[in-house]
Amino acid sequence: MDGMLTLLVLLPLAGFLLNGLLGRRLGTGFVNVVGVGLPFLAFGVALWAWRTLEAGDGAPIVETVFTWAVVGEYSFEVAFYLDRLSAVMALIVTGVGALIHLYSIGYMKGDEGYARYFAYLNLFLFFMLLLVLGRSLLVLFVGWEGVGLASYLLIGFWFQDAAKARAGRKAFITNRVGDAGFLLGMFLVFTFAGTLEMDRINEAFAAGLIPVGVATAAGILLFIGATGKSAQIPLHVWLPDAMAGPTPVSALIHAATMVTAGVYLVARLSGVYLEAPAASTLIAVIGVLTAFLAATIALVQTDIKKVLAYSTISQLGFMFLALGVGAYGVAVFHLFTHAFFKAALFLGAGSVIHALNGEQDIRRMGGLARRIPWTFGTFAIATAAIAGLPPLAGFFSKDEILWFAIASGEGGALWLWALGSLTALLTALYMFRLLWLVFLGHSRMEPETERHVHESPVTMTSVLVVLAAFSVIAGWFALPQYLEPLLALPEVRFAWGGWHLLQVIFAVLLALLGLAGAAWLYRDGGRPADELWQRFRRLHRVLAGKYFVDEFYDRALQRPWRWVSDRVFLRLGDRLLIDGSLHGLAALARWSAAAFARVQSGSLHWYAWMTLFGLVAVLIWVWRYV
Amino acid sequence: MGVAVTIETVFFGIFSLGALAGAVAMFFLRHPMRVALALIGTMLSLAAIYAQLGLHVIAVFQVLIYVGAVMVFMIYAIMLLDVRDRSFTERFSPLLVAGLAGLLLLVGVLVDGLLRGEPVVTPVIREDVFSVGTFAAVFMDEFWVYFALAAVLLLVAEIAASAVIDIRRRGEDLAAARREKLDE
Amino acid sequence: MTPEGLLLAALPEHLLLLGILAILVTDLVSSRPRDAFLPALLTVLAAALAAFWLHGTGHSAAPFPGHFSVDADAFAAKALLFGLAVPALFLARDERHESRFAMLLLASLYGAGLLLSADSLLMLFFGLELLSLPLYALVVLGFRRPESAEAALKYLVLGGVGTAVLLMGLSLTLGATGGLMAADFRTALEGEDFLSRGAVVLVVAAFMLKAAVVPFHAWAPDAYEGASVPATAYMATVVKGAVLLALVRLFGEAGAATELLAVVVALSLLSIVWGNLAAMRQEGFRRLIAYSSIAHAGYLFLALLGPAEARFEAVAFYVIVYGLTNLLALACLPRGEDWLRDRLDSLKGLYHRDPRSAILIAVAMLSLAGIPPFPGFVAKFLVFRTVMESGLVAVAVVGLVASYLGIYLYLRVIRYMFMSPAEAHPKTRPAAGFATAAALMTLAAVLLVGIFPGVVLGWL
Amino acid sequence: MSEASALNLLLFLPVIGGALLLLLPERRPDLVRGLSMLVLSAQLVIAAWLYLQFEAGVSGLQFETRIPWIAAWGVHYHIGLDGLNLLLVLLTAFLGPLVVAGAFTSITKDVKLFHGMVLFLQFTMLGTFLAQDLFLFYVFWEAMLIPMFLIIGIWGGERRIYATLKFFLYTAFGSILMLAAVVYLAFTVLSQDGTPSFAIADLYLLELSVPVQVLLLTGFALSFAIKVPMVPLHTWLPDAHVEAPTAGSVILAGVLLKMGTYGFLKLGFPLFPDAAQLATPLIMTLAVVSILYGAGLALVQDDIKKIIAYSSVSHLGYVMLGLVSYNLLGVQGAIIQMVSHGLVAGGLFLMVGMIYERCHSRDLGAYGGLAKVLPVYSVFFMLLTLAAIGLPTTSGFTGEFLVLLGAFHAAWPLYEQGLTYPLALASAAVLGIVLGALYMLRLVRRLLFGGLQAPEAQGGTLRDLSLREMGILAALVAAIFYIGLFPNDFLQKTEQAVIEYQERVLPERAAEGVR
Amino acid sequence: MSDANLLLAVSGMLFALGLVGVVVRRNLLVMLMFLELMLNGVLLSLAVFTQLLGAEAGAVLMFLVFVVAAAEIAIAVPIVLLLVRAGRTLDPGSYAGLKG
Repeated sequence: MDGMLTLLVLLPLAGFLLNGLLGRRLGTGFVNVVGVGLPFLAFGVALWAWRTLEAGDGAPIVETVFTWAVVGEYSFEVAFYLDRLSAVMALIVTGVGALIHLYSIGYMKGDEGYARYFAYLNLFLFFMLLLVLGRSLLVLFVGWEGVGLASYLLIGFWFQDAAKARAGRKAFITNRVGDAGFLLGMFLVFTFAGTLEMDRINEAFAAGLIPVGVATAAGILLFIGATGKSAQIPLHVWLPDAMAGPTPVSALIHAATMVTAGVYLVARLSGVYLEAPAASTLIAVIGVLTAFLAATIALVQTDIKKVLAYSTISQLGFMFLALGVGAYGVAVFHLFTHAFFKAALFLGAGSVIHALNGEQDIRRMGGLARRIPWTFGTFAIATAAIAGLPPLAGFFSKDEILWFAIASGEGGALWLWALGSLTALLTALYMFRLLWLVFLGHSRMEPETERHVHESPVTMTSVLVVLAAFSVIAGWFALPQYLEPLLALPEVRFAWGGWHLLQVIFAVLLALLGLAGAAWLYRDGGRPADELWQRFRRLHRVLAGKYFVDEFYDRALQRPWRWVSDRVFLRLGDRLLIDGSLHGLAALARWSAAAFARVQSGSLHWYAWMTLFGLVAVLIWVWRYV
Repeated sequence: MGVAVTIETVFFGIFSLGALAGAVAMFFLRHPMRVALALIGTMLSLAAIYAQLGLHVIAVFQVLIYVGAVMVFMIYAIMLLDVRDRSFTERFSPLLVAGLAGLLLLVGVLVDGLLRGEPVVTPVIREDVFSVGTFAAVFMDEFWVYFALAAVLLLVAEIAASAVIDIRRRGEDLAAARREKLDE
Repeated sequence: MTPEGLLLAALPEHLLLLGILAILVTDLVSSRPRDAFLPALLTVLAAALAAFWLHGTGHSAAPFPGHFSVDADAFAAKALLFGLAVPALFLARDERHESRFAMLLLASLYGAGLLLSADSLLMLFFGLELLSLPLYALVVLGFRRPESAEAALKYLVLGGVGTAVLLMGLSLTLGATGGLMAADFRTALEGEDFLSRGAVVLVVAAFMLKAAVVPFHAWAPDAYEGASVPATAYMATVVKGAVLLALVRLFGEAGAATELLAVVVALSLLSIVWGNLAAMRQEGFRRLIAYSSIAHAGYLFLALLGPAEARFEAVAFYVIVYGLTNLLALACLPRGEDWLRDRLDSLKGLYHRDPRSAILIAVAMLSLAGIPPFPGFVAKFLVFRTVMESGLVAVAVVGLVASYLGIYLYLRVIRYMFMSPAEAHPKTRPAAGFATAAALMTLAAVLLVGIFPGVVLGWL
Repeated sequence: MSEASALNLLLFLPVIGGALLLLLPERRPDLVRGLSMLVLSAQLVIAAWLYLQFEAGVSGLQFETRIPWIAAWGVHYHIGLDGLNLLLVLLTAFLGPLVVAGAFTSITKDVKLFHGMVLFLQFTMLGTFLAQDLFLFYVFWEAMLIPMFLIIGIWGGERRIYATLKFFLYTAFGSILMLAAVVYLAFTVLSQDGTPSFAIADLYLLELSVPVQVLLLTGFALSFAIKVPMVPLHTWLPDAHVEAPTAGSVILAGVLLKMGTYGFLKLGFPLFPDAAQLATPLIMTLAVVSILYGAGLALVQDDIKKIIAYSSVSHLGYVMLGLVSYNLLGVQGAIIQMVSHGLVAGGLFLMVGMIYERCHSRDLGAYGGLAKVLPVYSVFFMLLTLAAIGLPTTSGFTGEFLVLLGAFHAAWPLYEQGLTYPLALASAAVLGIVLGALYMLRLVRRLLFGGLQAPEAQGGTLRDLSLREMGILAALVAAIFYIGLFPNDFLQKTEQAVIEYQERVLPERAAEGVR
Repeated sequence: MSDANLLLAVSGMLFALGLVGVVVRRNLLVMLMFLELMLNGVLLSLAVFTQLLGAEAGAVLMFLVFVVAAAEIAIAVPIVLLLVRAGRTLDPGSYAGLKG
């Protein structure tokens, strides 16, 4: 039906406007109805749209809303495009989004900025839908930047804490760095394809008319954009800091949806990347490195949300690994499953934090399993899912990724697989570490905190349960196959399908190994692990310091830029050279004026002499050559 | 005028020297009265030259107007303002050296230019033109307007002079103005 | 030439002479010195109107062939100069000058009339003397302080030097060409020999001295400062204009030889720079006007470099605009003790005491600075276009850049008036009376010239 | 009312208003304000009407008036609308009432003079945009300095005298050189055509040798570049902005700076196409340097107004970059960016003025956490900030996006021919969006977020925006989003003129059909 | 060297001496007299040219110079008197109140 997609997009926008303009005045009830109701409605519309799509047997639905700009022969239109990929994304976004909205009612209860919070969250949904439904890169970019904005606003939601505001800014700026690459990639694509509509771009590239060099360059540039949004090396630094925002926000934006936008982008433009093997390889390498390094950092983090943040980065790395080896559908699959279990994890963490009145340090937790059983249960399921224990969701998707990492005919390599597998092991390790430290063992809480521990309200736990359920079943959807018509899976290099089975077994073993390792190391409040780290103190420092990337950026980029701005631009350029020379000229003028005044000494003799001098001068001049 | 040294040349030479001597003397004489006398000497020398050149009318005017009127007025002023102040004790201004340098240059450039510059028009010697009668006739015929204008000019000069002299009456105003300025 | 023709051709001059005589007679008959504002005003107005009318009729004659002739340009020049004298007279009225001030002013105007019709160098010399001699007295007539006499003396001595220089030039012209007609001077302009070149450069130097061009300018700041406001106004506008217009007439169709051109260019540019810079730090309004007039003399001399047919228009228009705006500024000065009202300090916060005057002075200053939409800009444009037309592009550019130096000094005046707090007890009072009338008169003219420069240019 | 007379009315309405203003007594500032508001609102209505009447896709001037002014020189009073000035005229008319409304409470000294100057300024600015005669253009161009000089000098901050003199002398210097070029052009027309003319359309047809073009362009460009301002001719801007009263800053940022870029667009490049092409690498470099340099400087300022001032340097760098791309995308983007910057920077300065009125400080260190006490203010500030950093859906994005796309589009073919430099510059310009976010968000964080700093705020006496202020800002924000979301109507109306611009400056490329 | 040239040279010298006298002498009246000397220098050259070229105009100009010189001195002397009355000296160095 016409207008369906537009309606889908506009629903959250309406929520934003209503809550933003009126929310404060009309009270919590109104805010809840609007702020939570509309996302659910949107989910409903998304389902409806998906049904419509399937009714048409997956033929893309295009909905042109209006023409944004026509410049010469180029036309930029705002149009929505629904195919299976975007439908899956829209469903995730609205589904998980709606759940998290619901969860937020309990989590944010009594907050001063309650209406503002829901307004922002709705705004986020709006932009995210714009992102996934946009037909052209331009609309996607609008959403892309828009979710960045929402993220910025929500990270800095408690703006009176300067550190939080700063974290929001960091996220925005880091994203902007990626966006710069994105823009350039977009321009390059536009220059060759003459359009920004992604289906047509894919067609143009698929037609093979565009030089490989260009495709590679465009691919890399767009991927830079993706690294920004999806927190890949080297632009991953913002995501851990983004945990300053309210936890549901971390769940929705910084785990389930927004950060996967980069994955979506690459998948969406698979036509470009298929033409650019070098770019794809780069993606795979960055992906696997990110996955590995983030996992190592996650091992030693002590903030519950930071652990999850690094885990998110790591999982996103997996997705990019899949993208890099051409398994776009698999990446989306992992995106899909990840959305549920990571949301569940974050919301679980939120529940923990809620229960502990804001405590986030896992060293001061422990033994919560009995006190908050619902949270514990769902958290455990999600942990198992992310660790890749069968038959939970993560098992299926991650396994596929690892399989294609080695088996893909488009860039699969042993070392990718090996590193990926190691990361999978680490994942299991750090996730179970988290589980152990938070929920099991004995309590290390402050007595004051401990007294107040309480299970979260039903609005929160119900959401946890739903998400946990999905963490279980999400893997059972054969998403790669569902997307196959759109995103073909790469051909497999190994003739014998049995290899795959071996890999599965190996992966499960790794997960179990991780589980066992964690159980052993982190029993008793993690003392064995501490002793172990004592031996590798230096390594621990590096990991706890997150490889000092932040410090490196600070020293290598931010401080030099400030230094250059201040010393070179301001002091040397503006003040000394430009204004200095101007003031010098002014001083010269004043000096000459003073000199002229001295000449005008008042002495008649002197005046007469000047006349005499003038006469002599002009006479000599005119008689010079005669 | 011939190239050879004639009696005329000697005559011109003598009176030129006289004129120059007067001018140079004006430089060095301390008392304004003596300067005036030296100037009169110069003027008379020049009058002689004019006469020798055949410009009798001009020579007469030179004596009558210049020496007779202007210089007499000047001498009157000198006598009236017989102040023996710095202007008397120190003959020269601080710009003596600069002035003399200027003198050298100006004399050099002027004399050089005048010596080298020859009239481009062929000289027309008409001895009769400048006799008193002829000159008067020419004057009254073609140039009479200047005669009328000379009258206007002199009238204006009279008015101007009387106006300036009248200002002295306002000396009191002036003193008051100065006091006020000092108070400021 | 019939007697009527004689009368008609020199009608403005005759009217001026008549006015002088009338005032003189009244003065002699009356027992005490009287103010001669009304007769003087009527005389000047009559002379200006006569010139204007004769310009309109296209009258052209030579009542004294070879000495004195009139044509459209001459009448236009006279009309505009006599017209500019009117506000000066109004200003004089407020100064309570005696009748002799009026007579001298008329006499000086008479000299300007002669100067602007001169066909012979004798007439030129005579006109210039008749223009200048009364000025020496006019300067001293505003005798409010001893410096007035000092100013007059400096002006007189340097003016005397100028006279001598001019005469030397004329003498050399005679030697070079055998005649003393204006045409002979133009012959000398083309001469390559010593006498011709010397003649031309000395004459031009003498005119530069009268118009106050560096390095012959030294008298101007002192004389302007020492003189009373109306005398300053008169000197800065009418006299300067007369000198320049006479020079334009003297040059006629002739161009300047390269050497002379270089002299004019160099001294004009020097003048612009010098005047503009030196004016920057002046604390006296008249002195500031003086330096500004030195700079403007530079522009005017630059205009002389243009092609013959464009010179008159450029100079005349410039003189109109420059004169009007100068008069406007001087007419709006606050009233008070002469030395006090002259101080730039006393303009501080003028806007708060007398907004009308402040705005008018600001208009005048901006016009003098050549900032559009004020007529000064059109005048400046015309001058530099003229310069460029004769191919001296670089000179025009340098001149323009030099003119930029002048902006600051005019802004400074505006800054004093608008951007300084008003004094609690100002010692000066807002302009009023005849000065205001003069201001309104000039303002009307400035507006006319500013809004319809095309009309004025068409008239010239 | 015939259409041409509507344009004349638009132009002269402020003059009429100024004349009426003279009749009002100084003691009644409310009347003065009301009258100015009325006049400028009427002007806005006329401008809007003209905009709606303006036909897209039609070549040449619309609503043209041409009357001889200085007949002998061929100077005409010649005004008209075309695609190049249409939006700027609309912008000027739009900002007028907002400026007056913004000054309701902040200007209490010499109210009459102030409003007179604002009206005068409005007149000269519109005149500059509308003039189709070079002489007329110059007159308006230069005349505009006067009211601005007074506005900064009388109602400005502590160092107002320094700032205003700097502003005047800086800009006047450029103008002088431009005047020299104008004079030369005038005299060239005469020698080439035999008849004097200052009509810009005639001047376009002049055939000038390349060296002459270069010299003349230098004259024009210096003047325009100072006004834009382009690094390194920008140092007047921060001082002028900081010291100017709010209204002055708004007009300065909103309209005045656009005159420089408009000058390039209307005169500089099309008059001297060959020289323009020679100068393109230089101008492009300076544009990119401006973007980065301005962004860098904005980052290290602690004076709020200075931050916004330097951000103007950066933003106008984009405009220049778009103009020298000589393709439709870039130039259209530049035009939109001009309008956008006018709205955004104008709005930001208004907001700084509002907070200054309340807390009397422009020092960033004195603020913090305003979002807590001034929520409405903060929302508007945030929105304007977002527009400033070019977030999509705001006008800033439309401009920057098209400009950068255009620049890239122009640079790529050169890259394929082996010229890397333009592409490198275009890419470097993209970095500006990062740096822009860097300083603007710093401003937001220090101003709105964090703990409360301002003593007034801690005292709890801080009022949030009044209805009047909200109205002003709402109008601005609405315009910003309108342009961000629906720029097409604007683009259609300007397109024809931009095509002609391209044909003039880059006939070869235009002939190839590359837009 | 002809007589004319001799006289012209003398004329130039007188002119120059007159101008320089104004510069170097420290007495107002003496300075005025040097102005007269300048004029006399000019007159001599005029006389030479007039005679040489038979130009009546030259003689008329000389006549006018006499008149002007008289008029000038008639104005100058009262001004000097006025000045001396106020300043009580003939030293022009004392009259430097206007400067800058």
